[in-house]
Amino acid sequence: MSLISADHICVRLGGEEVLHDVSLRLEPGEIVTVVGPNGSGKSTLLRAMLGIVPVAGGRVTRAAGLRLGYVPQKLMIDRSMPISVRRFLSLPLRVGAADVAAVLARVGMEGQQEAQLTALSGGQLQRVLLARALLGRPQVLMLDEPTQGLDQPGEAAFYRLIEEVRTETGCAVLMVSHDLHVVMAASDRVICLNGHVCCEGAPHVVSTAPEYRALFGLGTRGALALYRHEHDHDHNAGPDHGHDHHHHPHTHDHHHA
Amino acid sequence: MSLISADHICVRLGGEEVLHDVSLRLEPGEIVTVVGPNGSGKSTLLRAMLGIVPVAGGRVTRAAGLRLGYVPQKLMIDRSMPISVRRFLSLPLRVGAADVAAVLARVGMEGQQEAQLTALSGGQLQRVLLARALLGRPQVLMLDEPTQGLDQPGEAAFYRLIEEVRTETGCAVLMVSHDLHVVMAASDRVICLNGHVCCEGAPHVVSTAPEYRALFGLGTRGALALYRHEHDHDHNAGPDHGHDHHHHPHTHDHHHA
Amino acid sequence: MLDDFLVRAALAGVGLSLATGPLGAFVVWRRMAYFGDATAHAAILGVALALATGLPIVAGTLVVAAAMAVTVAGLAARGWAMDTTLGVLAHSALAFGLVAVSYFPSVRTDLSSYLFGDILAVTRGDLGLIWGGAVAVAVLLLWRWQALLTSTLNEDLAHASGLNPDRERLVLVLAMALTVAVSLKVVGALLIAAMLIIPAAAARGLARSPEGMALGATLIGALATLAGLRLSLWQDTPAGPSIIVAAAACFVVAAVLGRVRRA
Amino acid sequence: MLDDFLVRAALAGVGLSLATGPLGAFVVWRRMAYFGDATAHAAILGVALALATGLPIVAGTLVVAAAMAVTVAGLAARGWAMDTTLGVLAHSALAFGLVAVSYFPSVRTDLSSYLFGDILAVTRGDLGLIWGGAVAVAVLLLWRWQALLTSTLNEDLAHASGLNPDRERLVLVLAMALTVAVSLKVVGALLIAAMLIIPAAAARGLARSPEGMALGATLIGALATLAGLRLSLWQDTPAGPSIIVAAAACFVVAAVLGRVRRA
Amino acid sequence: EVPTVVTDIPPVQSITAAVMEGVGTPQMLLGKGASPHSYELKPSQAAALSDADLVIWIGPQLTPWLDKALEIRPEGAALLTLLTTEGTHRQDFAPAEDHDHAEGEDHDHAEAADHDGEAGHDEHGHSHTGLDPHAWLEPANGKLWARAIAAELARIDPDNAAAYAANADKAVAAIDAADAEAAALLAPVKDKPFVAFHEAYGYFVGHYGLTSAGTVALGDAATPGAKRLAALREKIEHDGAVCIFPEVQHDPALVAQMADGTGIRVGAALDPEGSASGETGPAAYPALLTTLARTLADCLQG
Ligand SMILES: Nc1ncnc2c1ncn2[C@@H]1O[C@H](COP(=O)(O)OP(=O)(O)OP(=O)(O)O)[C@@H](O)[C@H]1O
Ligand SMILES: Nc1ncnc2c1ncn2[C@@H]1O[C@H](COP(=O)(O)OP(=O)(O)OP(=O)(O)O)[C@@H](O)[C@H]1O
Ligand SMILES: [Mg+2]
Ligand SMILES: [Mg+2]
Ligand SMILES: [Zn+2]
Repeated sequence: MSLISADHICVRLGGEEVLHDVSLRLEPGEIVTVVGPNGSGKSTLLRAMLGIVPVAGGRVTRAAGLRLGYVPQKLMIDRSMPISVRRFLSLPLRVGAADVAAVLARVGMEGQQEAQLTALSGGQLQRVLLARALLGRPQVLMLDEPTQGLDQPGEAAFYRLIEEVRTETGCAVLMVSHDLHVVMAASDRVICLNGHVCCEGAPHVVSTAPEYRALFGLGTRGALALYRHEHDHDHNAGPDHGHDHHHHPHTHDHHHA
Repeated sequence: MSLISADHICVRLGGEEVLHDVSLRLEPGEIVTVVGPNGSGKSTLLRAMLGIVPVAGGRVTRAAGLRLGYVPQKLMIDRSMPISVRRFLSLPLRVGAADVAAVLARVGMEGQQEAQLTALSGGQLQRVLLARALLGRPQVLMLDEPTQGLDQPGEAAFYRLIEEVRTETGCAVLMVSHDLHVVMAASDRVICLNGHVCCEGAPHVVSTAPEYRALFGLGTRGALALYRHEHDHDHNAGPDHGHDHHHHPHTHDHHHA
Repeated sequence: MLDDFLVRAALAGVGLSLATGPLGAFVVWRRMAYFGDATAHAAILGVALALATGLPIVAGTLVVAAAMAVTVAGLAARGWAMDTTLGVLAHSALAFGLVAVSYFPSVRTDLSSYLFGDILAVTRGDLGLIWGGAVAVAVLLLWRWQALLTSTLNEDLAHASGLNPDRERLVLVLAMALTVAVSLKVVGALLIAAMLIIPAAAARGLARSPEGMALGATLIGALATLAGLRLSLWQDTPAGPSIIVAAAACFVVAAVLGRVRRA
Repeated sequence: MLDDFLVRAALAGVGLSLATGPLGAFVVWRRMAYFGDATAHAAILGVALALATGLPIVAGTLVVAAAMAVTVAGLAARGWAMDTTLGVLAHSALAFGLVAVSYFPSVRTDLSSYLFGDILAVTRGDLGLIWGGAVAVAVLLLWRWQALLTSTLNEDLAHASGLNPDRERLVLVLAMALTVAVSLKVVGALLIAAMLIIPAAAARGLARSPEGMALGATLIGALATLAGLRLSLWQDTPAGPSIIVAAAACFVVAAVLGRVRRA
Repeated sequence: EVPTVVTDIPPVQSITAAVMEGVGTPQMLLGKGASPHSYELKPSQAAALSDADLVIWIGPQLTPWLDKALEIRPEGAALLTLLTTEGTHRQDFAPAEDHDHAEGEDHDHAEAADHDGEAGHDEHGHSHTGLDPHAWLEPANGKLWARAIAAELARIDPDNAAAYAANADKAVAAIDAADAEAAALLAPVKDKPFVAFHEAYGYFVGHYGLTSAGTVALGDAATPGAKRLAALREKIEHDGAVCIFPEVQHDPALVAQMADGTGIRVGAALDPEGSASGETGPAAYPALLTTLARTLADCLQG
């Protein structure tokens, strides 16, 4: 049985259907990455699978007693609660000091146990969130743009870390990322989302799929490549891409439960 | 005269000196990028220059009547105010509908004038923030990790856009970024920060400076490169990098004003 | 026509809504729901001081309300949450007032009875005061509207736009404190505090822009005044509470409409 | 020794702090500073209902306080800000109470007199109630502490950890409402509302952990009780307000200390 | 045309009703135990006030809020402020107590304090003088006011002047009868010290020569401090006060607290303003006096 699965889910936010008939299942030990343009519903998919956002149709099934680690895309922490990194990592399950020290070291934040959470820089907070997700031996990690704000050595280390954790504990990873070139190298499976699942499969399959090319253009070599080489070409492939998910022109069969 | 300058500024946050003796001046038309590990004070430098954080020493000088555009690293928007993208772009200076439509098109958000600000996805909000910074013909753009959360076509388009704006209006850009490879290609000048200015200069000069190498390791080819090639090496150059700014071992002459 | 106390009450309520509508929107946005009560509590300290020093009561109340506003703004600028600050100040001011008065044994009437007005007891002079004050507040808010909105939405963005969010906050809070302090005596503490929150909260569920919310709060306030007075006349219930009941009904309707529209 | 009303008052205040310390911390974190006043206002509606239906007053107050808590929690779960919701409910409940009571001319007593207790009038039975209630609340909070903290810090993270933040919020708000409703009659509305905010706000400036803040609020509450009673005995000032004045003094000291330590 | 008359509290309504008996009925604002601080007019009352020909009230010292509400009465409407009516017996509150044991005979110097009713005609509206506004508890004032009200009514409504004068005579007689009855009830307990809840009884104590051992609260403005209560408790034990009386509209907890363990008896609640009963009409004021006397005597007699 898979650890967690979404069957034909639809999600409505503010009257609009943001996700249509999306299905997804996560098996132990696999690294699945969701890619898609801004506003395509990637975060919503994760939130729906976590039960934060209710589904309007379809169903989400979790294995009983599933242990989950989650790194949200953005975290609003109110300044009114004084809380240190160490204490934050012990919520809601208390964790020993040694475990805290070890996990902080893994994310490059050793010795920072006593720093106040509200005094962290953006990248430091991101590292702490990652550390929290790794504690408590999760069976599934849900990571929403986990490398945002990380410096470059931190980003590289992050991908190594995920790979390590998967090997050590066999946990499954569901990740959202815009680093297409890294995604293709680091994932077992890629899901290309644009309100619905456009295409799905092994990285090399997806990266050559016409649906994927339509969304991301031909060059998947990162911003630098685009900057250097496409810079004098016509701009059609450029800034206009981010928004076409708003008038999903596709028609789908929705299997509402 | 430069548009805005910091002279030997020191900033204390929560009792710790986060910035020591940092000087920086921005001339019209130049693109300056600040790089540095997480927690090295990049955001604090921008905030100090904007007057959001008070300086403990040194001084910040702005040209009289300077028009500034700012994209913060993180933006907390309370859900209690109902506000559309169009209205948000008209704060605090009212802007015509045509200008709003034009700037939204530039950032890949056309037709989204009436969307509520709180209903935007992370990347969409980032695009809107960028649009707001571009309105009102700024003389200086201060952008704190402006491409975070953008999808890849969006990121590429962003760098093109900055270049265009600089050419069109001659505005100066002060940017924080972790995309080292893009930075090196897109900036006129790079400042490598780690609580103090480690090294500074043209991209090719900085990227070969020993201080820079000490902070970022030898490979500056992005996470993919690191992932692919360094993945079996020892991890010293990896996750441990982000934190060494906490015991700034350097001694500086501080020129407090 | 102004002879009729009901007409005067209606005019007073409508005039009040002109100020409390937009002010109430800021109350909701900035988490200052406690503001009305806090000012009313603080005003008790003002009465005690006035009685002790022989100053006119109005002067005492205004001085204390202004002092409270400045303190709230100052603490907020240092990062304190508005609602906590207001709670601390409200209770502290009231307690100080009650302690202070125990040093003047000649004052033996309930202090709050010096403060409370009644919308049915509004005079022509009061009407002038209310409309004058409300128009002044509305003009002030209109003048600084863009700056106030920007600072309320995000202080960092305001700073970058060359605004001083601390100053905007102080202006707003002072305008609010003076409005509340003056209207306490005219329409009563309960009504003024409720008019600052309920109509704005009701408008929140329906509005799609800040201006829409401020305008909606004004309209709902005026509507609640008229409906409440009607209820009061019909059932012979006290006027202030009846107006609040009408406003609460608007809140419920707006909340339901808002849900329906969103679904 | 329990004969002495001062000893009983001191014990009551200290017992109360046991519950209001940790509850107050949540009041500050969740922007619920209005909570004490809102419950006191709602209780007036409870009194009116009890008088109208012939139920015991305590039952009326408890029912209305619980209903308010459930409504607040329900609205908060739909994304309404706590302080706005509390403000709307507080004034609506009070207004409904005042309107309702005008339909029952047989109700001839000042409603609020049912609410105002006095800490100097605490009896041995009251002490049992306060300590029993406070210990029960403390145990409840201790039991759900981790879950409550997580949900308060961030609801998304709580969800991901398998907690239900809506349920935790409801538990918290109900515990708070019942505590306030019961103690209103014993120590008075002003004191209980102030004890929920001021000690916790004072502790905020000094604490570095949530537990530290809750504990600090408890200690400051107990300290303020003793100091305030001393002041009342020495200067013959009213006891409840004197305790609040002492707590306000703690707040100022803590704020100054906090600034000094940070600089 | 019978004048529209509005009064503030039940005793004033009662005296006025007695004077107007057979001619009209005065309205009352503060009935039904309304407390001035959460008080709000109903439209019916506002309507009454806004076309009143005459408003009769004790004065701003008792109900500061009414000062403001009075502004909506029509231009030229008459206002009778009883506390400043010529000849009214007025006295200050007992001076702030110094909590020693020497003030058992409070009533003595209270009585001596201010016998020339004309004396302190300080006209500045609000009470930060120590003037005790509970002046209706002096039956002599009740009688004086009955005549003053009759005179004022006669001025406004000369057609019924004779009826007002005759009614005033009857009212005075009724008050005299109640006064005599109260005096008879209280005579045996004159020397038994008692404690009341708030300082409302200076006039009553003075008139009947009772022995007050102090009050729990000073006024309505502030709850008593710990020092006062500690001293009061000591005093109760020292002076051997016989009874302590709670008051309607006030929580009896403090009174119970003071009584606890001292052996003092707790009497029935006193209703000095007649606001709990809310009774109106000509008989209410005399009944208020006798009820007060009976409640005191019932307990003090033991
Ligand atoms: N309010 C605060 N109190 C104490 N320390 C703070 C506070 N805010 C930031 N800091 C510290 O200041 C340092 C610099 O923070 P800053 O946000 O400027 O880093 P940054 O270079 O922008 O990092 P990142 O790349 O992660 O965004 C960090 O070590 C952080 O812990
Ligand atoms: N509360 C809301 N009300 C209405 N619409 C919403 C709401 N939240 C999100 N949306 C819309 O849902 C869509 C999907 O949002 P989501 O955050 O899932 O996108 P995403 O794929 O994570 O994008 P990004 O890459 O920018 O993070 C967007 O078009 C957004 O505007
Ligand atoms: Mg997202
Ligand atoms: Mg930063
Ligand atoms: Zn009295």
